[in-house]
Amino acid sequence: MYEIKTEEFSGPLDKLLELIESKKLDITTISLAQVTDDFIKYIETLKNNISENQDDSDIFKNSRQLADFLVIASGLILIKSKSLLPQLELTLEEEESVFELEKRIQIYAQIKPLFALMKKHWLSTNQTYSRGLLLSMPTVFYPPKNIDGFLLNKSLEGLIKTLGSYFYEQEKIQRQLFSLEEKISEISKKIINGISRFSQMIDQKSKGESIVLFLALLHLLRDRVLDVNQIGTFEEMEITKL
Amino acid sequence: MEEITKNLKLTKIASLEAVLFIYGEEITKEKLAKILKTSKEEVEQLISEYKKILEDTNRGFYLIDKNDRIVLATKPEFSSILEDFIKDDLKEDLTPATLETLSLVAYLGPISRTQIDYIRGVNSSFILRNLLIRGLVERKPGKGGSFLYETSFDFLKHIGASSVEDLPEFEKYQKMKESFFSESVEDINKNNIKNEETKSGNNLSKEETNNQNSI
Amino acid sequence: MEEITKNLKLTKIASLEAVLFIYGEEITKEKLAKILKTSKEEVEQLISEYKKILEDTNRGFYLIDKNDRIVLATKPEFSSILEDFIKDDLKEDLTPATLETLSLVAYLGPISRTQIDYIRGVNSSFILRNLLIRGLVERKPGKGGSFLYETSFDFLKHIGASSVEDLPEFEKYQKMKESFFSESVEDINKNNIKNEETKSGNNLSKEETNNQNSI
Repeated sequence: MYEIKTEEFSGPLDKLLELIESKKLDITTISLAQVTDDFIKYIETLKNNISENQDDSDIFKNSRQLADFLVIASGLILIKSKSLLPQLELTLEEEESVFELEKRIQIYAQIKPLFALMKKHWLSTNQTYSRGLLLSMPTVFYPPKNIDGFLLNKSLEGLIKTLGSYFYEQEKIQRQLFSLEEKISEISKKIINGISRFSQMIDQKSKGESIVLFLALLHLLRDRVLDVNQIGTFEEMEITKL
Repeated sequence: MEEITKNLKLTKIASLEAVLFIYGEEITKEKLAKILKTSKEEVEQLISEYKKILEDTNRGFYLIDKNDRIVLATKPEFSSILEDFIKDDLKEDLTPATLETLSLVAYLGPISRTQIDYIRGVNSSFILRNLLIRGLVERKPGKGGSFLYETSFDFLKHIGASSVEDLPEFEKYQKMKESFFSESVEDINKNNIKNEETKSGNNLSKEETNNQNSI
Repeated sequence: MEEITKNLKLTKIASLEAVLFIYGEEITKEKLAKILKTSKEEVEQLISEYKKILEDTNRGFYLIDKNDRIVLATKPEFSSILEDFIKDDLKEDLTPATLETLSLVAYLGPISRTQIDYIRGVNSSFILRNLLIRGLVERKPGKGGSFLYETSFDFLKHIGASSVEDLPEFEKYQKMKESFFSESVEDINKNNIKNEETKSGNNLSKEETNNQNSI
């Protein structure tokens, strides 16, 4: 019978909602900023759980879930950074993503009761059965007209290709994942080496990696390891070690 | 005169029953019209009358109606009698993530993966693939090469419903969907899941979806 | 009081119909009594009443009662419609999904349904059943109650091959199969589909045993 697996953690929106509700806050941008630290802390505990886990397969699965958390975290970071650095001007796209996140949490809060409802329904209803395709039909040989080995070969080739790109996609998602700590130490090193501009740091990095880098930056900021100066709107962020 | 028309109709309903009985699996209304040598409109009418007839307490099966296809299945109240000799237990383990995705497909379907991901905040491609393999969910091509997901006949059979509308509070959540995606979903697509959807959309569109009905 | 007894009887007739509907082949009255948890005498009585109902109302099927065994069958007056329809249906060209499944069975067979589902990313039971009825594919029992599918001799002959090895690039795909199922399916299934996989295993054995006798 059905059982909730305890090691299965809830999704990022669910966690975020839980954090907001535990502080008895309404779903607003301000509340999101207030729970950002807790959310990042939660990601770190997740990450630690994953690395303690000996089973490779679970690491694969969990690290994918971690990636989902990081995407949401990037939106939160934006909100938080705005509250930490009021002079920070957000681009239109960023403004939208802040608004989006708030909206998504609201949607999630609205839809959440459905999951419990469905679970109850799924477990309590009665299975019905259809007869099965041509149940009492004897086998008769009806070959299709236009078919040969090459057609079969072509069809299989297409299928294998599709499957291949599915796996490629799965791998890509996994590759986008980088350890927070690794990035933190990378930032520290680069600062020490005199590379202080954020844009230099994210030079030639994928979007996913930039998010993690920015996240790490904010993390250091919070811990007062770094200081960030932005001279003006759309200007470079200057990073210095405290 | 009236008597004759009535008898003719009953004979047509009987032949509809014969076809559904022998075919045994979901069949399109279009195909039914062809077999019964009549219009699709008349088929619809015959189906709705047949549905009513099956509600009688002495009948052992009911009709599941989903978009353009229908199938006969044993009534839910006989599940305990039947499950003993048909070993099947779909009820066991659905992980919370699978259940979440399945509920969204059931209540908000037809729904795109992008929309599911948007609501769940999680990439759902893996879970959707699983649900497709299990046969609880099916998909059809939507706009722009992406897919729309909806629950399958096997899902309806599992919960003993004759259509998704039978689900508790179905309308409430369908309405909610409208409010969620009132601003164009395209914008949401653009902002959130950019790369992935287009890619796996391509993958999937290769495969053909409406494979269900022809032998 | 009388009303209640009557309703109870109707429900019993309905459950009899449900069992006969799903069973699909001749069933002994003794077995029916066991399934319906009642006496053989009551089963006899229910059958004769059910038979009468089927005769008096417009139905698509009737009850064949020979000696100790009964079965539902479509009424003879519909048989010409049904034969035409089935023949037409079976003569239709293969859909891309059916072709895809057939190519998998040809190149990677003997192959289980779970493996086919895994590679195709959708449930294939309907299509496999279709290929079996058309005589393009055959199956044999594999380990653990599941079936292994391979192309039929007739089909190979039809495409002018004396064995599957004659198929273009046969060896390449056979090798691929080894690498596929040595790690990936097992591992990936185990790792990612964990619960789901065992489940669909059950499913499969249900579906297959269910259809077994009929083919």
